[in-house]
Amino acid sequence: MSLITGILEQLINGLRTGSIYALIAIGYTMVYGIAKMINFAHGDIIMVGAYSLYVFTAILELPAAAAVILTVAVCAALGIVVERIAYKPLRNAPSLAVLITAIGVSYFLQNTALLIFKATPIPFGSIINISGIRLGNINISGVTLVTFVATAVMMVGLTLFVNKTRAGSAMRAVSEDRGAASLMGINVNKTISMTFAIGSALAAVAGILYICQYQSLQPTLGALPGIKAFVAAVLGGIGNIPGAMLGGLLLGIIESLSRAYISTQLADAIVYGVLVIVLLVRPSGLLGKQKTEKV
Amino acid sequence: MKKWGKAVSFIMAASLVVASLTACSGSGETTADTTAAGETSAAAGTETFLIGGIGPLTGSAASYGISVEQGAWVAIDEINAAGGVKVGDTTYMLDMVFEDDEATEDKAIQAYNTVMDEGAQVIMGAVTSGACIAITPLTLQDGILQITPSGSAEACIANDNAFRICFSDPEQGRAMADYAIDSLGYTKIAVLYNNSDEYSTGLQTAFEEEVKAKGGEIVASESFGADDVDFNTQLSSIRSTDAEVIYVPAYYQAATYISNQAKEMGMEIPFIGSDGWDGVLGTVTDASTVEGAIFSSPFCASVDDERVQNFVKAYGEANDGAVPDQFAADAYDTVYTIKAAMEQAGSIESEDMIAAMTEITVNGLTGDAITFDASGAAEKDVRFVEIVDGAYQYREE
Amino acid sequence: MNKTSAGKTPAKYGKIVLNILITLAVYAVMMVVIQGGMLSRQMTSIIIPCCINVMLAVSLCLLVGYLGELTLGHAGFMSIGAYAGALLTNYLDMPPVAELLIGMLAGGIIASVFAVVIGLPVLRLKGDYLAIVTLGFGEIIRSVINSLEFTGGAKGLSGIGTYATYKNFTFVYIFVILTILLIANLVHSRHGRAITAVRDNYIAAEAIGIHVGRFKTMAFVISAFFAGLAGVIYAHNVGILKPANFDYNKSIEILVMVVLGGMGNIKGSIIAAIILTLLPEVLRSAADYRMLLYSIVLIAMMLFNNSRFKLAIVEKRNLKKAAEIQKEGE
Amino acid sequence: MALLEVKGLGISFGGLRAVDDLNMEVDRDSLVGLIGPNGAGKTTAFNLLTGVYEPTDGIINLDGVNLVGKKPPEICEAGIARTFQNIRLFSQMSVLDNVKVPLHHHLSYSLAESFLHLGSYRKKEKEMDERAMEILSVFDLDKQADQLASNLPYGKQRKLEIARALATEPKLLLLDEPAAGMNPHETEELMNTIRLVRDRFKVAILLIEHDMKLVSGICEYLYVLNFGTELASGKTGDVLNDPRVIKAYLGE
Repeated sequence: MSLITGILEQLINGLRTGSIYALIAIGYTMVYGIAKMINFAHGDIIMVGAYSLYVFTAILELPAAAAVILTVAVCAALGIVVERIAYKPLRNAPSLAVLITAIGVSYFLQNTALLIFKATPIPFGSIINISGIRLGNINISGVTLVTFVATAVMMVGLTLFVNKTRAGSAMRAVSEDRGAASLMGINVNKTISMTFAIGSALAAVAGILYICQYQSLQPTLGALPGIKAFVAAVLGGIGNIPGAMLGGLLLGIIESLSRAYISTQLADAIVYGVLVIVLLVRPSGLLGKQKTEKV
Repeated sequence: MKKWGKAVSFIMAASLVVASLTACSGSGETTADTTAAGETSAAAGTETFLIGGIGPLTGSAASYGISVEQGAWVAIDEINAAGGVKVGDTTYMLDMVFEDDEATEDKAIQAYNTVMDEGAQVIMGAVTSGACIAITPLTLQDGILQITPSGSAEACIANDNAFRICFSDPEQGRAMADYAIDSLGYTKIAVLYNNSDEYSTGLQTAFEEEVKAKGGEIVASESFGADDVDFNTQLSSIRSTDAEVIYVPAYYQAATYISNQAKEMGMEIPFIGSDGWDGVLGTVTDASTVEGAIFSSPFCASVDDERVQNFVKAYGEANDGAVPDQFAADAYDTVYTIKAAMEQAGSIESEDMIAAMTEITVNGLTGDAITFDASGAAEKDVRFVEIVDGAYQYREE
Repeated sequence: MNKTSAGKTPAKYGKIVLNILITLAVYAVMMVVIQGGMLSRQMTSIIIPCCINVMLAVSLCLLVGYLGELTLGHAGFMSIGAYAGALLTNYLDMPPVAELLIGMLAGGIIASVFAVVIGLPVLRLKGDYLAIVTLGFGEIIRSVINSLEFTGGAKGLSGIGTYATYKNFTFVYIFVILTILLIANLVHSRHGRAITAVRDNYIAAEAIGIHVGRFKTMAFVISAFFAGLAGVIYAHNVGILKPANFDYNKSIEILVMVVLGGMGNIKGSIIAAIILTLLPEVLRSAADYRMLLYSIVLIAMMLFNNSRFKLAIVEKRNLKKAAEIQKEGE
Repeated sequence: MALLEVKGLGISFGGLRAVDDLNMEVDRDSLVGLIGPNGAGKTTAFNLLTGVYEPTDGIINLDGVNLVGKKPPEICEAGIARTFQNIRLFSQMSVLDNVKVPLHHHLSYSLAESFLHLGSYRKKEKEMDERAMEILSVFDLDKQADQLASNLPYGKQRKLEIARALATEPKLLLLDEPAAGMNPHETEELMNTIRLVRDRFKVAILLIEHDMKLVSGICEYLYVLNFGTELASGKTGDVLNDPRVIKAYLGE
């Protein structure tokens, strides 16, 4: 195989993981942008989504479409519940307290899943039965194609939602200045709840695609993609939706190319190295808005 | 200003501690019950011999520790049902305490001390290599017999009081290399291993050295990290070489992802693996992805062997129909090794049992005639398992 | 919060004496229970891990509590210290205590050197960005150690002399007390005030002549030094080092101690570190439920610390204090 | 020679000229006002003087030393201290510590002494305490020395900020709207305090203020900014009667 097709194939591999990172990062970044908190448990919502899909299809034997809708609903509801119980009381607390709480929620979800489903991986067949396409020597699977499309649709849809709808402008107002937004008659609690519902629904979609891609369920499955997606969101400029998509895809490609051509051992170090360099050059990430404190 | 909050925090933490202490004493009572049962039988001329098990029951390696604990209980129940272990005039009933080490070194030390507090007379563990190495200085100091069912790193049995049931990583890696070249006839081999795991790297190093020594060629040596689930990059790299076979010295979780993704990519290069592959059929969605894979394994739950099938049946009955893996089998053999050492030594003193270890032969699940050399390593035949028609099968020599 | 009346008042001297008494009393009690064999082996083996976590928590407290910067890479510095110290003592052939002393010095210094190199560029970032970058550096350190030959890679570095066990409690205790004392002293000095000023308002701090970058780096380096020391003790307590044990979860574990201890509260950090080290051991019998309980406690504590209930308590205390001050004024 | 000399000072943000060709002189021990409508560039001028922004052109000389290109801490060391329009205290530190932080320029000890509390630590800390209490007593804050800065009432917070700035022993003190949010009574008191500060600490004061009562009451000389450029300057009485100034304030 020539070098060019080799590189092309690795690029496709990068896009494949990258689009999953991007999908998760979009939810991460939206919650951060509006609620101004690092929702460390976002990755674990993905895990909940994956297990829900498993329960609905493999155990309750519901049709795929119904199972997907129910999974999204379960995660959205979970997002709202978590926000109400764990984060809402901390609206005015220091961000560190919120971060620790989010870590607590993450541990809670993981260990609950561990108690219910045990540590042994559960095999799960993909519910997406679309045949892949072949470009010369390179095979792109159906799931990968669906993930690509889903990520792009989510990004565009979410950007439009935030910028063009009434609810979206309420979100932006809350993001800019919570106090002012509530003075203008925006229900801040409702808006933040909605943010979490949408963010968690996105996580559910990510969970569904993730599990169709990798076909194995473990209680910790959300942890690593969660961290990677967080890195992607920061890389792209946290709070910025197209930035999250860009960050996710870049992360996937960097990871794939450095594994293939530099060192598989140091790939993680390279990914974090790129993050550090980008942040040093552009402290708010690639597409993030530069914020200076007014003196 | 923060004091009050602190005070209340303390009260919360303290109440938690108290709650857990009561939980502790609760479970203490149940152990007291079993010892009470032991005492009543002691009145009938028997005593209890306590095995201290150490392994991960929580955390990412939990499944290995749980298998070891469950496999050991099958052997213990079997031995006790058959009348216990006769040492001189006394009959000993076996019992076990098993403590969680989360597969980490510092927790292993605490787990070891905990089982010693509970009066362990022999140590079965630790299950994972790092944890096992961490407790070896302590077991040496206490002069207690330590048998690890699955600690495969060489340093696990560096001391005279330490023995192991499984193969060491270098032994297994070399054996697979010999088999791949001599019996399977491969010359161009790719390796895909977990670089954050001492088991995987230990196998990979020995395998690659042996392949090169035998005149074979390692055409690619790719690695992955602890929780990786995407192996397309590495597989693409391997596909661009002229590898005839891929050696994957890893546990079945990784093997599941790898074989699945290779199939999805349309790769047709066969796989060979290590004993960690045992269990892979339980986690793949499509058995055809691992069809034809060959791996070195001392144990295979589906072979047509009466002893193995009895073990599988007993294990399943005790654990909701679970199928035992090699960890369970290693633990089962560990318990029988302990029994043999007690009988051979005619004593339950660790010193005597350690001396007896090199004299015993154990007819186990993972080997027909397991013996131990002075270094503490088990000597037994290497077996190879092939996946044929979605089932494990021993390879005929 | 911190009572700083002009000069050393008698009350202040009393506090110093009390602290010395507590230090000695803890030491005496520990020696009696260790020498007298009053503790179970399980409890004996948890003593040094408690000490290590206290050192880690107190050193991170300087960064998170007093400098006010959230870092998630503390385990990285701990691992650098641990590996540097262990490699050195493996190479040396001297009496254990001498080896350990040299190892600790080396571990601390090398960890601080890395802190300077990492801190100079990174500390320009703030808040969540700093958190993610320090997390990144922690992971970089881990994967580099994992890929190096002389650190033993994934197999780990074994054969480290277990010098820092409970039998050498006196030695370890001295370093715990030194860590606490030095950091507490620093906090109550001009340097500590400058660091706290940066936390409260870095723009104002700059305007009154504080070189913000310099003090941030100083705090970062000092914190890394003590994390390095703790790492060396860890290495010589466990006897084997594996890169996997120094991932971001370890950093989070230390961070949780500092936060539960009340952030910027050294005493709180010490107590939280001890409780959080003991808790898993005490909860051994709860095995499966242990982490679940831990997560619930974590959430509950955070919610309580920021609840209206707590606020009411604080307000009541403030009112009382205000009344007292009024009285004094009259 | 004037204490502060500013010549042709300017800065652009993108295409916007926030301050353009500003010329100022402030004499030793003088009390000078910088006034102008909102958005005239007064605070930007302060930020240029204290190094928060680097000027794109012009020179700033303090006592003959060029300050352009220096960072805020260096400018503070050179002798300019300031307060902020929106109060910036070290809110979680005690009132006393707020004033002790800047003292370390003049009463210093080494890091080793900080760690060990030995050597000159005790002596220097005592001197710091005394000096800080002395400054606090000028502002009638000595009784609240142990309180958290954030617990002080608004007016006292303003005073504490001035006290903290004075602790750096500046030659020139910049006050950014010191009377903002104060009632007439408090403003009256503040005027006395500012005069007292000038006389007691031998410091020149340049202040931004909207309260014309305060400006006319204490300033000896005024500079008026409008749209980033100097509109007028001169003796207070003259400037306040200047029709251009009145127009700028009242609008067209």
